Order: sequence, then structure tokens, then C-alpha cells
Amino acid sequence: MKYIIKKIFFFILTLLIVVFLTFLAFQIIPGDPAVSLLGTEGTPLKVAALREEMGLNKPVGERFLTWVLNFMKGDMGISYSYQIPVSELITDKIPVTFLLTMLSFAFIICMGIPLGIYTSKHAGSRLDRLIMTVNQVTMAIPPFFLGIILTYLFGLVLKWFVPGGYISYSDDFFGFFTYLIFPAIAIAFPKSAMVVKLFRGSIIEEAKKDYVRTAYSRGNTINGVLYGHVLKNAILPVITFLAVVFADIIAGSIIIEQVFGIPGLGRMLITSIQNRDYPVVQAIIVCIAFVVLGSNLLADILLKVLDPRIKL
Amino acid sequence: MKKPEYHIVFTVVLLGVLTFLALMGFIHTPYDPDAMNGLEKFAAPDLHHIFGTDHFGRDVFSRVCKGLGTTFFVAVTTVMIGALGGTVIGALTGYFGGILDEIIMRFNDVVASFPSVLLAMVFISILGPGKYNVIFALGIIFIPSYARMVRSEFIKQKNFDYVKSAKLMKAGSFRIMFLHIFPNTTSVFMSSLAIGFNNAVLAEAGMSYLGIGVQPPDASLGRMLSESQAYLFTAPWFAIFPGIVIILMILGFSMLGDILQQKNGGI
Amino acid sequence: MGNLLEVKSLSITFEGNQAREKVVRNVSFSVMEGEILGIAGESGSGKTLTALAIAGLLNRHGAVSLEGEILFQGKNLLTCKREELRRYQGNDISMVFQEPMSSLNPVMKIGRQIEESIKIHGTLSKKERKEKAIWAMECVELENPEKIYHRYPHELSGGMRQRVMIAASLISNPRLMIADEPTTALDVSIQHQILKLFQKINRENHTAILFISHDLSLIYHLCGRALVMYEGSLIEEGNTKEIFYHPRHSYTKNLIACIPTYEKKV
Amino acid sequence: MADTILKLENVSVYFEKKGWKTIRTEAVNQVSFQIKEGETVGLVGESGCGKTTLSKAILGFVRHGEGDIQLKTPNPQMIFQDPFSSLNPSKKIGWILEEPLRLSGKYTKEDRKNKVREMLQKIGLEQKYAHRYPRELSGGQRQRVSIGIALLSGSKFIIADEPVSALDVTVQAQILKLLKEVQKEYNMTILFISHDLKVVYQICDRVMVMKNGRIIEDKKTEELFQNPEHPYTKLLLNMDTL
Repeated sequence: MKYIIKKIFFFILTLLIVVFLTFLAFQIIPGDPAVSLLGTEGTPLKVAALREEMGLNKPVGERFLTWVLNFMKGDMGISYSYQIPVSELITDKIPVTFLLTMLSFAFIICMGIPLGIYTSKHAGSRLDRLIMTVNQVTMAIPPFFLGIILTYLFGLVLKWFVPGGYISYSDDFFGFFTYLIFPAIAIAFPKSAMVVKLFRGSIIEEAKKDYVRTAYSRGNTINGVLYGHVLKNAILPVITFLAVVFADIIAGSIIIEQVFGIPGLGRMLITSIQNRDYPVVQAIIVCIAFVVLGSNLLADILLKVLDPRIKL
Repeated sequence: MKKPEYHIVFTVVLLGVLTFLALMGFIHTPYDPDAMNGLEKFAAPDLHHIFGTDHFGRDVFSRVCKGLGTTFFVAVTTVMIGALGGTVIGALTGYFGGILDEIIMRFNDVVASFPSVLLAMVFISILGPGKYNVIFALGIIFIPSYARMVRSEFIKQKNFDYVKSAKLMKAGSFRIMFLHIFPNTTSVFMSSLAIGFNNAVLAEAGMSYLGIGVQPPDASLGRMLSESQAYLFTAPWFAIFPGIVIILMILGFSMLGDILQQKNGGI
Repeated sequence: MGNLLEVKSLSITFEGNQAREKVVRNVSFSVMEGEILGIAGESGSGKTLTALAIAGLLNRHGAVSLEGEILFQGKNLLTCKREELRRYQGNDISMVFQEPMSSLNPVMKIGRQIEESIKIHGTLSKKERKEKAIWAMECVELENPEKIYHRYPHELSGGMRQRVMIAASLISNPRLMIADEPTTALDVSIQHQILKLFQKINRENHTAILFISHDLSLIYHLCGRALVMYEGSLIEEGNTKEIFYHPRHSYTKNLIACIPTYEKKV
Repeated sequence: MADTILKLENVSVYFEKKGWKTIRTEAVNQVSFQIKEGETVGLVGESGCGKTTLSKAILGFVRHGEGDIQLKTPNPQMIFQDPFSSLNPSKKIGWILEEPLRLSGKYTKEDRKNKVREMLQKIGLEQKYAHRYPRELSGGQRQRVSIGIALLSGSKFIIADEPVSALDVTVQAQILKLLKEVQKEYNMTILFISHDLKVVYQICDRVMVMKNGRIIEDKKTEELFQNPEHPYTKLLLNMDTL
């Protein structure tokens, strides 16, 4: 329990550091937000008035605090390019990216875990070697290129889906869901190959340990040893890795949304970066930071539950 | 596992060919990679243009070579910045420990828990796109992961008795760190160089694909892929060849990383 | 008393890619019901491999080939089916290993590890199994068995872990207990207690013990009969006192001469 | 009368576990003793009794809390228990043996090579081992190299921390013999740490028994073995007879 409280404390602390760093990073950018906001119609007088209104005259520490407090209230500032509150821009994008991420994660688990078990159990067999060779190549495919290939193969040649024909979840949830399947595969495939490799290696390593010999000496079957003893130990490094993968999925989704034309957070982020729309960039970064750090926290707690040896 | 010999031969040949192509991109390509030719738009691969041509009639093979060169350059310099910075920070914090170590590692945790592409995007949104900005951003972002790796190796190694033995011989701290300990971390270090190289390739390609990485006139494999996407149906080769080259590069280096890891001497 | 276990010209060979290495050569001996037989030898003598072969823990590696016969109660363990062998493992033949830390599953509760063999081989309910596990823990003189039942290996001391190992191997009331260097990783005073424990188990449960050690003096104190192995071969066999005071083989003589005692100085 | 080479007065070593509350445990408790030049002194105790911590404190690897440690020799050396981690795995034996000479800065390259060659002979290793890596040597051979390092660094005082407990009995006897020879030839002072009273009996002039961080008995070897006073010493001595 003490462990979990400590981890949550660090989670909050780290999140605050991240938020502060992002805030600071966007403070040191050359250029005045008031000027960029007003664009061509920025007379010095107007700029000064706007600076006053945006609170830009106050010291950095105070501005940070107001920003954080506003952020927690759901006020994330106003987009430079769209002139509407950032929260309004983001809220309907979040479910899209969230579902894409979750779907990819589910694919990774469903492909990576069983294949890892299968290949380690039959390590050295012909099928294992075949799978591992394919696996090695799969690991090397950049998700966005896989996305392009999938678009070509299933979209243009086989016509299983319409490339760019995104369906909003508010219109047709099932259509939306099916449209996300190929993007999710593009993200998940290379990552699940990594999970297979790691899990297989971890199981094979664990199987060499002394306690496995003890388990056999008690009359366990091969499956009894594998499922009763080895897996619980072998899964531990995989969990740590899955937390990293989760962060990578989010990064992957930013690019994949571009490939498949999905209007999610990632696409918003790219356009905002290109337009230098900092309030939006800042808000999205903080959201992603929250999810990434949250997934790390979950992994830590899960590890603690599975491995009694972990102490802080 | 496959017989290790074939593994190694395959990896060496693959990396050799890629290096050769990248060098061609720097020195001499069959066609000028930027020369447009309105008459030869979307030419399918044949003997003249072995990878075909693109929407401006440029030779895809020449552009792949040049893009490969750019990617190599970006990845190598990025890894160099990351590894150099990381080794110094990791060695010092790992060997000496203390409060500075705590602070730096906490900061590291913050940075390392983020996808590198995402962080690079933040940098780029501030610095603006371009080859050198990408190198700078990725290089800085890779420092923490190397620092963390070198640090944990140093912490592991400094508790071995041979380090105590060296201390008793009155060897200086820097001699112990870089002459005694560092050689024992090389197998881990080298394989993480290979992994870092791959991450750099992926990040650069991804960012260039999104249009916030390497900018024209520099050719880039990622950018080619993004340009090709609009013509996917008419000219699939325009997308496929750059993509395959990226895959081969990542494959080669990840296999190199595995080989280095297996050749693990150490305790 | 009859023979419980008979090993007949056992050879163990490692099959490498090119080289074959014979690590145990033509070893024959037998263990009688209820006796304590010692096997002495230095590292690389093949004593541990012999033990693993008897416990049926070698044939799952493809790289090892076994020749000869291992007859347990007349049944050849080397040729019988996996399923049949499994019925003996942990039931009639149990093992105690050298490193109690690494030989216990780090993420499994002590109680579950102790009762695993009766869970596999028996039909007892969960409650009955727990009762039996507590009994076994009391047998090996572990204090607070109820508490330890819910602990994990890393929470116990080395001596306690070895007691847990022994409890786990005696819970099924085996005919033969194979102990491979069970005290090497422990402090002298704890070593002493563990040896007494083996004597007690042997006396009370009439369990035959095959005790393997590099330490001749331990074998001298614990075992009635002993074998000495050297580079894969059995070079000496007989009454322990006989071996100790009248060693036949020159290696045994050297081995005994090297044992540090209070009588001689370097 | 020989000079005192090591003098400990009321030395305590604490371990601090930092947390919400700092927990302080005593690893070594008010230890005092002296070692004279040329003496071989045994330090006996079971794991966790503080003997290794004490040796680390003497060499300055851990800070001692109270008391005074006077080491009147410039370069103490240590022979470690685990021969597999005490030699740098990425260096050849020749390089390892040469390192103390290089660090002293007194010798030319040729001198160093010669000295290493002589030393290999002295510690009973063939010359070809200079070009081997530690992993290619057996445990006993590595301990020989450790002794060689101590000699080449010109040390007069060696702490041997369980130097033979990881070795087979026959090899044990050889290493003890080498240690004894070296001790005589160089008039070395040795603090010999072990859990095994019999081994200590064979090599030491004097034996100290340690329990729970304290030294409970400190006597000439013969005397200790003939009439042990402390019940714990008696217990240890009786262990060998069941």
C-alpha cells in the first residue's frame, strides 16, 4: 500500500514537472503570442491591450499557476488559429485517439502473448524458426509504411475499405470502429512482433532457472511448469515493456492518423505544430503526458501485485 | 535459433549493401535525384529506372540513395550526440551516485517516459523543421536513455570486486571509470547503439513523413513516402521502394544489435 | 532390507554440435530401503548429474544422452514413459537442491510450493493439503508454520528456505529423498541443524536418503555407506568408516588428506 | 618486538536505511584489536556477523561510525571470496598483473613485463596465462592471480576474505599453501577472514571469533582450540562432530 501511495506521489510529481517544462518551453519561444494571435491587424496598441488581457505581463511563476489552475478547471486557453477554446477543439478528438490506441493495444496483447508462449514452447522447431524470421522482419516495418501498404492492398486493390473515407463515431459507431481496424493493425503489428520476441526470450530464460527444475522434480507436466511457474515470472519484463509500448502506440497513432486521414488528437497536433498554435500543442502534450505516465503507474502497480519482491 | 553464422553473414551483407547505396547518394547517383522530367512521370521500374520514377519524373532509385544518405547522416549524428552525452552523464552519476544522481535521474525519468517522436515534435514546433534541427532535437532526446543504460551498467559493475581491487591499487576515479569499467559495458553499449540507430531512423522517417522533419531540397525516405501516398494506385513503386529500404535498414541494425548482445563477454 | 534403487552401468553423455563429452561413465550402485547413502566428489565429478538422472530431470534436454538402467522398485526409469516417470517424481522420489533461494519459485507463496507435490499426485482437498503442509513444516521444525505458509521465499533466511525445500520434499512421504549439496550454501551452525533433520527424517519416516556432497566429513558423519566419484567414474564404494580410514584409491587418499582438520598445519 | 601494523580502537560501523524514519543497524560494534607485522590473524564468524563489513571499514570502503582505525602500511590489498568477480573480465591476466606496476609509475615497460613474468612463475602459473582472459582460468588459478596482484603492488598487508571457500578441497589446500609460502617469504601480515574454523586453524597464528558485530574471543590459535571460553566458540568447534 505504501508502495502504491509512493508511486502515485511520484506520478503527480512527474506530471507537474512535465507540465512545467512544456509551459517553460513555450515561454522561451521567440515571438509574442499576442502578436501571432492578432496576426496582420496587430497595432501596438491592440497588442498591448491583448497582452494585458492574456496576463502576459505577469511573472512566469504566477502565469504557470493560473495556467495549471485553469487547466484543471478545463480551461485550456484559446487556439490562435481557430479562435475558439482549446477544450472545445480537443474534446471530440479524444475518443477517436483513445479508441485507436486501445484497439492497437488489444491487438498487441492478442497477437504477442499467445505467439510468445507458442514459440518458446516449440523453440527450435521449424515453425518457430519461420515465425521468428517473419517476426524479425515485422519488427523492422515502420507503422506508417505498413499503413500505406495496408491502404494499397486492402483499400485500393481489394477495396475492403475506402481510404480516407473516415466515418465519425457520432454518425455510425460500427462504421467508425471498422474503419479503425486497419490503422490499429498498422500500429500493432510491429509492436506485437517485439512483444513476441521479448516474451519468448523471457520464457526461455526463466525455463533455465533452478526453480523450474524443482517444479519438474515434484512431478509437474510441461504445461504445469509453464503455466504454474514460468509464466508468472516471465511476464514481468513484458509488463514493463508494455508500458513503453503504450507510449509508443500513442506516438504511432499521431502518424497513423495522418496516413489514414483520421481526425484525432495526432492530426490536430501536427496541424497545430505547423501553424504554431501553441495553446493547442501544449494542451495535447499534457493530455498525452497524463496517459503515458498513467500507463507507467498502472504497470508499476501491476508489477507490485505480481512480484512480491519489489520494494521501493 | 538459426545457425549464427548465416545470421552474421546476412547482416554484414545487408548493412554493406545499404552503406554502399548511402555512399552512392553522397557521391554519385545514376540520375540527378532532383532533375525533373515531364516526359517520364510515373515510369514503372525498368532497366533505365530500376525503381521507377515519381510524379515529377525523378528517378526513384537515385532519390532513395540520396534519402538513405540523409537518413544515415541524421541517425549516425543523432546517436553520436546521444551516446556521447549519455555516456558522460551515466558514467558520472552511476559511479559517484549522490544527490545529483537523484535529480538527474528523476529528470531522465520524465524525458524517457515519453515517446521520442513526440518530444522531437515539441522541439521542432519551437525550433522549426529542418535537418539540423531534427538532429539536434533527437540527439538531445536520446541522451537520457543512454545515460540510464550506462548508469545502470556502471552501478552493476562498480560493485564487482575488481573495481575494489583497482581502488586498492590507488587507481584514479577516471582511470577506473573509463579504463577498468567502461570496456565491460561495451557489449551492452554497442547493442544499444544499434537500437538507438533504429529509433533515430524511425523517428526521422516519421517526422519527415509528417512534414516536420527533413525539408526539401534534402531528400528523405520519409518524405518520399508521404509524397507517394497520393499516387499510391497509379505508382505503387514510388511508395514501396523507399519503404523497403527503411525496413531493410532497421532489420539490419536490429540484427546487428542482437549479434552484439549475443557476443556478450562480461561477467 | 531390499534394494530400493538400483543404478546399473549408467553413462551420461553431453551431445554438443561436434564434440560428445561423456561426463558420467558406467556407474553402478544401489540404495537400500531406509538407508542414507552418500556420494562424495569434487565439482565436475558427475555426482550432481547422476542425481538428476535418477530424479528424471535430465532427459528433457535433447542434448544429453543416457545409457544404462535406473531401476526404482524394479521399474526402469530411463525407459518408462514420461507419464509413468512423472508419477514417481515428487511422490516416491523427491529432491532437495543446493541453492534454496533460486530453487524456490520467487513469486509463489511458500505454502503452495510445499503442497505442490501432493496437489499433483493426490486427491486431497485444499484444506487437507494445508493441514498436511503445516504438518510438514512442523516436521522440519519451522516456527510459526501458519504464518510462513503465506510468505514468499525472499522473506525467509537461508536456513528457513532450506527447511521449506525439505518440507516440500517430505510432504508426500517419499521412499527416496535425493539431497544435492543441501547444506553447502548455509552457515555451519545451520548446516548442523539441517543434517540432524535429515537424520530425523530417515529415522522416523524410514525414508532412504541419497546425500550428495563435496564435503567428505559431512558424509562421514551422516552416512552409513558412501561412494566416491572422480571425473565421472565411481572409484570407491563401501562402508563410510572403511573408506575414511582405509581408502583404496589414490584420489580418495588425496581427498581425505586435503580435508582441513585440527591435527595438521599447512 | 614487531611493529603494530593495524590498530583498531572501539570501532563501530553502522548501516543506515533511509526512509521516512532512518533505521540504524550496527554491523560492527565496539571492536578493538591490533595486528603486528608478520602475523597471520584469523577472523571467524558466520554470515552476517560483520566480518566482511569490518574488513571493508579497514580498507575504507565503508565509513566507520565511531572509533579509530590506524593502518600503518601504505597499500593494503585484498583477496576476495568470489574469484569470478575479482578480476576484470575484459582484461588479460598479464594486463591485470601489470596494472599495479603501471600505477606506481616507477618501472619501464620492459621492467614491468619482466616482473609480471617472474610473478607468474612465483604464483605457479605458466607464462601462457598472461595472454588469457580471467574467464579462461579456474577458480584456483584466479585466486593465484589475486595473490600475485597483492605482491606486485608491494603490499605488506593483505586482507583475505574467504579466499578458499569457493574452491574444491584439493585446490583449497594448494592455495593455502601458496598463501603461507608467500607470507613467510615477504614477511606479510595477513588478516584471514573465514567461516571455517578448520581452515583458519591451519594457517593462522591467532584467531578472533566474531558474533553479532562483536569480537568475543581473541587468542593464540592453539590456545583457542584447546580451551575455548565463550560458549559460541565451543559451539562452532563442536559443529564438526554430529
